[in-house]
Amino acid sequence: QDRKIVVGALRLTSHAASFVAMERGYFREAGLDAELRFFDAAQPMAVAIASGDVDFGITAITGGLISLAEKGAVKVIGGALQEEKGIDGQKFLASDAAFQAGVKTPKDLGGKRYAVTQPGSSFHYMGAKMAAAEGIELEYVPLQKVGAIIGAMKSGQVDGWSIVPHIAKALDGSGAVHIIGDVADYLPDYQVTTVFTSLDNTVNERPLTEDFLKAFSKGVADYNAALVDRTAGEEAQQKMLDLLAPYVYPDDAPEKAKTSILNGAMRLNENAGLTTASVQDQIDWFKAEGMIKDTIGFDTVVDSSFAPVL
Amino acid sequence: MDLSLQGVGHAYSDLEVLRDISLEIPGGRILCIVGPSGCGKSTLLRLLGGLEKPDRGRVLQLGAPPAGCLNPLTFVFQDFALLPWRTVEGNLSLVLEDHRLPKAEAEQIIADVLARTRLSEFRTALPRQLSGGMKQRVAIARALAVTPAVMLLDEPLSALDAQTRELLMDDLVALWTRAPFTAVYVTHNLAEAVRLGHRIVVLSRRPGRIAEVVDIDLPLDARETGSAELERHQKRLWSLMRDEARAADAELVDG
Amino acid sequence: MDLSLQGVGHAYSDLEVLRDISLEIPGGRILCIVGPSGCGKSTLLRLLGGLEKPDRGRVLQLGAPPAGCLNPLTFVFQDFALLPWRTVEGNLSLVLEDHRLPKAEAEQIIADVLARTRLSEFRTALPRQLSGGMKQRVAIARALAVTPAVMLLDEPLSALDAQTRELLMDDLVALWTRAPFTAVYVTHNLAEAVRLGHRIVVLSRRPGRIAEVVDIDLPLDARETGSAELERHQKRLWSLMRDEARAADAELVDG
Amino acid sequence: MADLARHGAATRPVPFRGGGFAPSARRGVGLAVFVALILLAEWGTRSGWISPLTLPRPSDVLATLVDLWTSGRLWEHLVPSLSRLAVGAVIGVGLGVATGVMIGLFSYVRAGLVPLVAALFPVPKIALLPLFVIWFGIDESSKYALIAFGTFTPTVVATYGAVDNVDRGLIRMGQSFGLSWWSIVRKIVLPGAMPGILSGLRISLAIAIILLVAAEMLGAQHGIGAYILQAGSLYDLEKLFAGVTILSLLGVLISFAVGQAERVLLRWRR
Amino acid sequence: MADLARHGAATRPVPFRGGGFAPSARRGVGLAVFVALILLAEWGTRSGWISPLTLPRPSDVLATLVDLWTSGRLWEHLVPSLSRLAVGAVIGVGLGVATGVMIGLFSYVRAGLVPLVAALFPVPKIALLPLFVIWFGIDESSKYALIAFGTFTPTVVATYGAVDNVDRGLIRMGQSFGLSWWSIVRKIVLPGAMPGILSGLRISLAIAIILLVAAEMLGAQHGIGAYILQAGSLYDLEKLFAGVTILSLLGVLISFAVGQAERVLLRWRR
Ligand SMILES: Nc1ncnc2c1ncn2[C@@H]1O[C@H](COP(=O)(O)OP(=O)(O)OP(=O)(O)O)[C@@H](O)[C@H]1O
Ligand SMILES: Nc1ncnc2c1ncn2[C@@H]1O[C@H](COP(=O)(O)OP(=O)(O)OP(=O)(O)O)[C@@H](O)[C@H]1O
Ligand SMILES: [Mg+2]
Ligand SMILES: [Mg+2]
Repeated sequence: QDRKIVVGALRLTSHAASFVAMERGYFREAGLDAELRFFDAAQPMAVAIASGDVDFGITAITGGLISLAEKGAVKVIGGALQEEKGIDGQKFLASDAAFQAGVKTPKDLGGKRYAVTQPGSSFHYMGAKMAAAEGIELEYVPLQKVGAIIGAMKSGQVDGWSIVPHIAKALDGSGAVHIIGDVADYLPDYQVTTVFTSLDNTVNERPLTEDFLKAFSKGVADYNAALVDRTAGEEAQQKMLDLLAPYVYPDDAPEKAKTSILNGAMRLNENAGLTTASVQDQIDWFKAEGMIKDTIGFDTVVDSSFAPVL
Repeated sequence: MDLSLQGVGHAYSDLEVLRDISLEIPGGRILCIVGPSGCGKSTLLRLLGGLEKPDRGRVLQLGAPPAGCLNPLTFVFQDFALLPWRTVEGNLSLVLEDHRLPKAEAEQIIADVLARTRLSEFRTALPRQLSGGMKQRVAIARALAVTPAVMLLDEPLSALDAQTRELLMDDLVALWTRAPFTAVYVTHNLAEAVRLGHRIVVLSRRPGRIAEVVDIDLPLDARETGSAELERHQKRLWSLMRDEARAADAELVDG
Repeated sequence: MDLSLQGVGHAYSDLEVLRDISLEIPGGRILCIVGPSGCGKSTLLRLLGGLEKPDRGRVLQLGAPPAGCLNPLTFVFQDFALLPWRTVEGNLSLVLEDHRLPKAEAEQIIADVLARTRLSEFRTALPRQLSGGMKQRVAIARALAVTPAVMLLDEPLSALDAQTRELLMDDLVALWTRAPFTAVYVTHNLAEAVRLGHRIVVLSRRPGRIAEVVDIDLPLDARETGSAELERHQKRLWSLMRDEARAADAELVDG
Repeated sequence: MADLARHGAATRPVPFRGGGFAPSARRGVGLAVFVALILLAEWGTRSGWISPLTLPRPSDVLATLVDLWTSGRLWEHLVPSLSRLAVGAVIGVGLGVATGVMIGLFSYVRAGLVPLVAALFPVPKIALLPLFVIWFGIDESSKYALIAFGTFTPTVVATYGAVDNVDRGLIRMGQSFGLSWWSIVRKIVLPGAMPGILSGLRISLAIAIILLVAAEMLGAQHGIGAYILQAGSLYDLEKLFAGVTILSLLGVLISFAVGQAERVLLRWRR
Repeated sequence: MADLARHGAATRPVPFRGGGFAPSARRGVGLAVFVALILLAEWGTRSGWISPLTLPRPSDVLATLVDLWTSGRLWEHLVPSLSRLAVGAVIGVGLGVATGVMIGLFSYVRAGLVPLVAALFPVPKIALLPLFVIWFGIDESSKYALIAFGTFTPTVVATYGAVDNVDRGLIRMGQSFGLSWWSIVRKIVLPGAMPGILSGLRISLAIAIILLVAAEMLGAQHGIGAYILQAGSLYDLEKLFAGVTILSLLGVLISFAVGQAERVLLRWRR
């Protein structure tokens, strides 16, 4: 008898493994009757896992996630998306106005206005780490929604931002915004997103969680082979794009969607392996910023007994 | 069934409104209460009808109400108090519904009182379609529908224009002549009082006390405007009240 | 300054209200207009005062208004039309402000009319503190403040209780006796009409036409309730109007 | 006529000084203003005088709407939104009217609940979104709850105001005829409060539409709110305006429906 | 007395059937309800019967508030929020009253603008956030604009309703005394519309507070709205409730202030 699970997802390529596992029946093979639930932001998905509406999700490590972990609601069990030298990753951007005024590298953003969705978001983390590395100060501007940030970038009201490659490239192409650097240069092996579930699933439903990760990992392998390492051949790549397009860009023409997907392909962690050093660094940063309690440690957030540790 | 007030006094918080009123309401006759503005006429009527509890003294009903009487003490209000969302018919049935009469009986009561007040053709009209005089006729019909032992009328004609007032006075006289009812009739208008009252009680300024009781023996249907006896009564009442009325008029309402 | 109506007719969209009214308003006298409900009395007054344009015929003012007259045609309304947010004084100054009188002159006018209407001590009271009778006195004071050539009074006493009505009638008579003014006085109330009118114009039911014109020669200050001549006039007027009044009363307001 | 001659030159018609202060309906002006604004936007965006970042081209918005319609995706979004609106508003308005009537009738309920409602009124519903997920889950129930919560407070306020405004004279009349308490509430208080409740309904339903967007922030894939949010996050102005136009039309339609309900239920007024 | 004897046993006091239907103030009940609810929450969270995910512990919320106060960060958040509220509401209410009066006075303005306002009313302001960024930037002006826009439409509706409700009799009186058009507007229409405008103000200001959170979504680092949003994104319930409590108090305070303004400006009413 298949066990019912709900997998939370955003319409992003970083969630591709779930889509693949779903479409190619890997969940079913693992004895799971999976249902995808879509969200338009990571935060509600984390809350939905806490509330028990969703069993598994993928999201960046944010203050909200850590806070929920601290309340004993969720646990990170593996890695999902990772920056990797040599593979196109997230980009630092400058608005056209700033670019014309001489902002050509991330360092030039010193004293400028840097867009984040919210304090404590991954955007904030990336900006802060870059600023620390370059020895500059940024003025963080919270704008809540990616859409609002894009509007602000295009109209030159904020100067810098960082975002996943396909959005960065599309914006760069329009000329309103310019790519000025790679996140991977400042945060090598940055564990961008992680797989997480409820505390209850890690303690009382261990087999279920393991089965999920097994199926998920098959999806990861397919994806990496087809789009990141491109070892599976042209046909597999096309098949993969056909599979993902309706998930990621349901409202767009398939050709346009496929280009975007290809542009945005980043490494997913094999076997949901987790780069603990990066996670530790993120937790430390949140503590330093005073956004989470000092008592929170790595083990509060992560249960490393499910996936390989990198 | 008669009513009796025994040493009744009433106050609204600090404001003493009525003081030591003792009065018998005799059956089958119309008792008029006149007095200057704010002297407590309406309060007195509400005490009689059980809408207000007296602070002092007692309001008694003597004897049982006659058989078939659905609501012994029945009001007719100055502002008609018709439900604007019900038709004429609906406003009448309102006061019968709670008594769970057989449908045919209720229907018959309604038809009867509408006929007596000559409203049969306005049965399905809404209040807003009626002139003031018609509205008050509906209110009177509604009061008649519950065959009251005592009708309590609080300035029933004050909201009407002078001509309609004349017409309605004629109607009331006709109704009473056909089937005498007991009524307490509060009014400002001395012409009304001498036209309709078998007995007229004059209240003093606030706190209202009984200043004078006048009996008029002329039968109602023999009274008509300009009759010398009525004129005499009216003049005497006005001379009694004139100064009090002026003083009441000149009072500031709240400091 | 006199007023003259020549073949005036008026309609509100489809509803013909007045038909072929020709009438002279003589100076220094009070002309009363009576008629059943809705016959167009108020409309006629608004036509006279320039608040409404006649559909047919002409409303003329003959001669120039006397010197010092700030507002030749001045209304007194049934509902007083006092600004509730202004004191008695403020309500008077309202109608003077636009004329840019010297401050002292305005002040003197106000003091004078308040004295004439015996309101001096209510100068700073707000309308809500006043009884209906007092409010109408303020409205009359306001009208006097602009020394009108013609006063247009639209049922000025209808919103008052019977006793206050008596008191105000006395006041009006006193004011007129001291300094006669021209007035058109609309009323439902035949007692008022015979008490205050030098000439009484009776309108028919809607569309209002002139049914009768009655002159009463008795001087105003010699008239008192119960005088035989007035009673006779009043009875005659009532017999003229009774049936029309009843018909007007029984009319449905809008289908 | 003698008079006329006597006064000679000084005779003139009484000057007209009434009228005005009664704005009358001017049919078509409203439409004309809309058309003018849209044409202006169209011309501005075409001539480049308005940048495409600032406003979408109205014709493109129209095309998007037509596309939504022909592709059938309009219904895909409209049906869930309407059902959320309906369920949420029915719950919120229903509870609100009941609470409002209780507040209007009972001293203790009034004393206990009025301050609570006053304190809840200015609470921004979007701030509570994370809590709503925990309390009501991410399915339809949290959307219903949000809309219900948003319509509840204004309905309560409008209803108890309406009950307070019921003519006490009518209630005393009912008592004087010996009507039972329940008869008075049913036959006098409720119909008398109806005009106020209905005009409160207008506001509550407008608020419900506004909250649709917030409600559909919570894990909704379909729905006009979700459509707008997605368009916003992609900065797709055509879709954004198309969605907003739909909500606006919905608002006008609902207000019209309330107007019709008033015409029927309040026929007894002029 | 003879009567009394004659009727004997059938003599009884007239039964009382009035009273009621006039809820009176019960001091303290409101406070008691608040205290009871808070104690219940405290007990529930302490005993574990309410999970810390569902509700924060009231004492922790209080501690957060106290901390905000003592650390001075309360002012850091309150001052920008209040200035945004003030500027935005002044603009929105000012324009709204002006527009409402125009609609109330002129047929063409009414015909042209009423449908527009009706169409704008149900537009959710959060949906327009991306546009506001472009139109007004991400600095204070977009926050002012959002609050102004949100308060504008309800103010317009309340104002023209109030102007419509000014007693036409008073206006005719003004005309009959030959007052100029401008005098009539200034001395009769505006004061007469004041009660309606003020009660509209109550609603507009509550909406302004609600919109504060939306406004501070846009690039605000300080402000109660920003504080709430950050607490929400960190799922820090203590801070979230502390922020909501502040807004709620602010709402009650503003409503009280409007009440005082009514007492002063509308002294002439009872
Ligand atoms: N429910 C009430 N609460 C407080 N005061 C009241 C109440 N009802 C009446 N009053 C006051 O009691 C006094 C007498 O009122 P009542 O209505 O009995 O007088 P009235 O003689 O009927 O006056 P009117 O001639 O104006 O009808 C008035 O001063 C009035 O303001
Ligand atoms: N502004 C208006 N628009 C449309 N109809 C009107 C208007 N004013 C009055 N009427 C109608 O014209 C008719 C005459 O009205 P008017 O007020 O002149 O009568 P009236 O004799 O003063 O009546 P009442 O005795 O009730 O004061 C009535 O049927 C009334 O409904
Ligand atoms: Mg009374
Ligand atoms: Mg009239």
